[in-house]
Formats: sequence, structure tokens, C-alpha cells
Amino acid sequence: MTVEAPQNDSLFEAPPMAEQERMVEAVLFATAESVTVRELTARLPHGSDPAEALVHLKKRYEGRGVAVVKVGDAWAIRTAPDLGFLMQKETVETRKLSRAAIETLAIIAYHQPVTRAEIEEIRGVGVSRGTIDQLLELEWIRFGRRRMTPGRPVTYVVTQQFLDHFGLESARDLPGLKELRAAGLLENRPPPGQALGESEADEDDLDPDEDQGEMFEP
Amino acid sequence: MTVEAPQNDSLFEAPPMAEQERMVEAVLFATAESVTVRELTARLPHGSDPAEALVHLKKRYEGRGVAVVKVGDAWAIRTAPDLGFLMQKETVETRKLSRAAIETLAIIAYHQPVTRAEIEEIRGVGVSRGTIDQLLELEWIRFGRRRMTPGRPVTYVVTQQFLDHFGLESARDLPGLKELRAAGLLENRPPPGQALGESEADEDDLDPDEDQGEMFEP
Amino acid sequence: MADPFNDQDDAPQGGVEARLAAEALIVDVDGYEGPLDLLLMLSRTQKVDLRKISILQLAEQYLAFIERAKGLRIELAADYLVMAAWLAFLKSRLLLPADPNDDGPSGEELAAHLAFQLERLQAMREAAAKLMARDQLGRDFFARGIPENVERVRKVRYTATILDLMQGYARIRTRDDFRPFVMDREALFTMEQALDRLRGLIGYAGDWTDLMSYLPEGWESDPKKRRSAAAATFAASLELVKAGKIDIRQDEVFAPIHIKKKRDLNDG
Repeated sequence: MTVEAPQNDSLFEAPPMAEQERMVEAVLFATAESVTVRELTARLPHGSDPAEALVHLKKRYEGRGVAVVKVGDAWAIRTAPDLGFLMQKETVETRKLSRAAIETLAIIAYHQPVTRAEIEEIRGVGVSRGTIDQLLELEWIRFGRRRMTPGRPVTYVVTQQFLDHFGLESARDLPGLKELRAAGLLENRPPPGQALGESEADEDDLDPDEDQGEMFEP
Repeated sequence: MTVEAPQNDSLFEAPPMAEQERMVEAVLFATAESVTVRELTARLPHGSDPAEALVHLKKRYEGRGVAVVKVGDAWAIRTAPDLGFLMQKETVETRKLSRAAIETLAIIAYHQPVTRAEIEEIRGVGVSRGTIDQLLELEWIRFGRRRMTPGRPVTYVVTQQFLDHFGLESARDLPGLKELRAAGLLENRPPPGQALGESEADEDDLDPDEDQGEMFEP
Repeated sequence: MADPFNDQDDAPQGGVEARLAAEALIVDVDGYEGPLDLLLMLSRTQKVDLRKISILQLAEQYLAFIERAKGLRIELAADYLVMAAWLAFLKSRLLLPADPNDDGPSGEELAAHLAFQLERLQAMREAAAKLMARDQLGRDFFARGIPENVERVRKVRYTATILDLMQGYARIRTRDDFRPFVMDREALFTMEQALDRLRGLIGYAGDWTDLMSYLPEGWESDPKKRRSAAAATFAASLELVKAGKIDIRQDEVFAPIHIKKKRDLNDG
């Protein structure tokens, strides 16, 4: 049986920072996914400070062929974008997203957490189940908390994979987010004469035009 | 940065060696298998010298968390051999001890040194080998002296780890029956109709009257 | 994308041209992502900033478009018609003087909201385009090609508190009353004990004596003990009969059992 290092002041000292940096490097190189600081902490020897090691590592890879990038609350190593041309062989053909799917994705990213009714309000057309399913399947969106309004509708938010795919450190780094917010275009503005929240009342009812959206997909 | 003269009379100059090194780094990182020099030559811009770039790259990674290694006649980036232990992810799951184990442990604590037959006599049901083994493995009990009676049965006593876990100076500090009664702990009646075999049957299940414990909370 | 509204002026006059135009219109309607999208497309013909757009003019453009589509027998989805009805209502609100008895939203408010919706949809379109223009994983930048397997080691840690322990013990101690099948040794009189007792006592009794009078002291009243002692004593008596030490008799079924020491022939 292995005796774990005690949680409190450890018998074993944490490895030197240079060594911790090597360890973080090895862990990040070993996976195609992003790794959270929490997971790094769990995997490195007790007392290590992966957050600091990451700062050093990120600096070390500046200007190199691969970069240490932040993805949400996780970190990953990715090839430098300017070298993409070398990787034609590695390019994964992604299924072409329909215009509806791309717009729905953008609406979720910029308005998250957002309900289906709100997406439909913005697009002015029903959102087909297939569109949402496709984005869920890509793991670019996931369910957020239910909205605390009548019907308790589910909301959608973008995922860590979404950030990773589009090379975003966080959802705050979405292009043009600040300007859109300043212009008031991200506000949930109900139609005049309709109280806020009312539009969500029938959210969980079956949408009569549910499959209508599909008509419009190319 | 020295710009080398192209080896052959190429129309375009080969990128600087530092740039070639970046390229080799990115290709080795992103390719799903090890890459031969021939393939690197094919993928890098015309006039590049990936063999030389590899030498530089290999050197750059010396002592790092990953290494540039030759696999047959191809090259790859791999975890430094001394960091293999990081490629394990340990998940610790916390589980509540089964009712049978708790009772057995309690009897050993209150009656130590005690034989298995005596434990069974007190519990009124058999004690499975698994229960004893689990407590031994947890290092909460250990073997005491053999009893000087026919068959010379082994006895069990609690360990220092047991005392540490339960915050006791010694097993004598456990509240006696009188105190248990005073604390209302002895007024507990098992659910009527509970047959003896039953408690044994659900030995490893979740404690069915788990929430009964709330009765005792001060 | 061709703007169908642009050919309004040279509207189909008949023949092949008309049919071609009608086909083009079908294609274009199918190309729209709903009435709001169509409105956005129509608004571009005004060639002004969305914020300065004339909603009244836009409503007229839309209604004209729908009329044309109807004239060409193009099937329009219901929400295009709903939008048309709403725009007709909006148009009348914008043109007629406000009814002082109506406390609903004014035509201007409704028009402003529609303008906001159009601007927002346009903004989302642009944002989506910017998003898709970003470098993308697996296209412009890449993840590790040879990921190493991370071995998962599962470890279980068991916990228990001192309270669990005390409750567990208390549970056992209070369970005593409920034990149905445990042999209670205190209430058990063995045949060996009965034999010893009978051997010692039988010599004193010369005549037939009730077997029950041989039960040990303190075992007569408690039914559990009495049962055990009676069974043991009876079994012991049979042992002694077998050994030729005593005689035994019972007058009838369920009658008391009597025993008597066998007269030793040598005793005369």
C-alpha cells in the first residue's frame, strides 16, 4: 500500500520550479486535450505550483513552432497558427455547418446563457432540433443552468472545446464582444408591450414550427 | 539570424534555420506518427534541411519534459523517460464503510482483544472474511495475541491508525455503554421485524438506515 | 445572393421570362432564414445604415414582396404571412394618428424594436462570420498528434466517523432483545447436567416419583428454562433406563412420567 503524502505540511518538499516546469510540459505534450490547473495539481507531486510553472513554460515557448495556450480554465499546447500550411495532412475535414448552425452558435457564444426561445427571437425563425443537436454533438455547446422563469427553460452555453477550437482564451475574448455590448446589441430587449420573461413562458411547450427551420437549411 | 544561401539553385530561398526548426517542431508535434527526414523534406519549404533542424531541435529539448527521439529511421517527440510516472491519473473515491464493517470495528474497539467467534457472538451474525480483511487493509485493526484456549484462536485489536483516524488517545477513551445510554445512543431500536439474516445480507450495501443516524445527532 | 426585390420594376410580363423569374423567386425564398432575414435583405436596398432605415418603407417593401410571391403562386411558410400581417398593422399604426384610448405600444415603439431586431441579427451575422474566420483547431493550428495514454488508477478511501462507530456499537447492544435464533446459553440445561443430577438424586427416592420433581431449582417457573430442563431430564431418564438403573412409566398419554430406582437384586 502506498502511503500518501500528508495533506498538510508535507514531509516531501515540492520539486524545484524548473522540475515542475518539465512536468507540466510533459503532461501537456502527452494529451491532445486541454488540461486544467486543478488536474495538473493533482498529477504533480504534492506542493507543486503548476500555475507558476505554466507562466514559465508559456514564456519558454514564445515564438516557437508550438505554443502554450490558455483555453478557458485549462491549458494546452498547440502548433503556431502561422505553420498551419505544413499540416495539410493533419487537417480534419469538419462537416460543413449550415448557416443556421453557425448563426445559432454565434448567438449562444455572445448571448450565453441563452434559451432556445431567445435564439429564435434573435434569428426570427424557429431553431430546428437538428441544429442544436449538431452543436451539442460537436461539443461546442452544452446545457447551462435552467432559467428561473416560468417553464424553467434550459439554457445553452459554449464549452471548453469551443474555446479550444477557435483559439479563444475565454468567452470574453470573442471578436467584437465589447463593441456589441456597448451598442446594446447583447441586451435581452423584449418587444414593446411585453414584460421581460413573458416571452419565455411558453418555452417548454411544443414549438408548432419546430421542424420548420429545417426547410431553410441548405 | 544567418540566412544561408540555398543549396540548390532554388527560385525561393529556404527559410532561416530557426524557422525550419520551428516547422520541424510543429510537424513532429502534430503528426499522428513518427516522421522520417524524407517526409520532413517533402513537407518543409523547398531547400530546407530538416536533418540539421532536427539536430538543433533535439538539442533544444535536452533536459526538458519531453525529448526529440529517433524511432527507427523516423523522429518523434516523447515524454522524458524519468517523467513516465506522471502519465498516471489517480482518482480517489471516498466511500462510507459498510454497516457490517463499522459494527465489527466497534466490537473490536470495545472488546479488544477479541476473537472472531466472540465478534460473531456479540453481533449475533457471522462476520465475513472480507469485512475483517477490509479492516486489516485499512490498517485500523491488526492481529493481537492468540487466545490460550482450545484452537488458539487469533484475536484482533485496533491500531494506532485507528486511534488517529477517530481522534482517540486510546481505545479506553471510547464512550462506555453507560455514556452511550446517557447520550441516547442506546435507546435506538432497530426497525421492528428486522430479521437477523437481513443485516448480514446487505453487508456491503449502503446502510439502509443511514439516515437514522440523524436521530443521534446532538 | 440576388435580391429578388430588385427585379420588381421589370416585373414579369409573361412567357418564359415570367416563369424564369418565378423560379428565381422560389429559390430565393428558400434561401431566406425566415421573415426577419428577408427583411434584413430588403433593408439593404435602402442603401442606408440600419439605424437610419425607414421602417415604414421597409414594411411596404416586404408587403409588396409577399404580394408578388402570392401572385406567382409561391407557397410561403406561415411565419412569412404572420410577419406580413404584423407589418400591415405596423404600417397603419405609423400612418394613422395615435388613438388616445389605446394604451398599447405606439407605432414608433414597435418600429424601433423591429429596427433593433434587424440590427441585432445583422450584428450576429457579422459576429458569426468573424468567429468562423478565426484560426481553427484542426485547420490552422493543431493538437498533439500522438497523445500518450494516461493510465487511470482508481483508489478507494473508506471513511467512518467516531459517531458511526458509537452508533454501530449501540445498534448491536440494543439488538440483543431482538435476536430470535441465538442460543441463549443461560437458559440451556444439558443432558449431561441432567444425568449428573438424576444419578445423585435417584438413590433417595424409593417409590415412583414424578420426573418433574427432579428439575433443578430455579428452572421450574421460567417457561424457557423449564422446557430445556424438562427435555434434558427426560432424555437423561431414558439414558438411565437403557443403562438398567431405573424403571419408567406413564399411565396415559400426557400423564405425568414417573421414575423409580431399579431394585438392585443383590440388595435383597
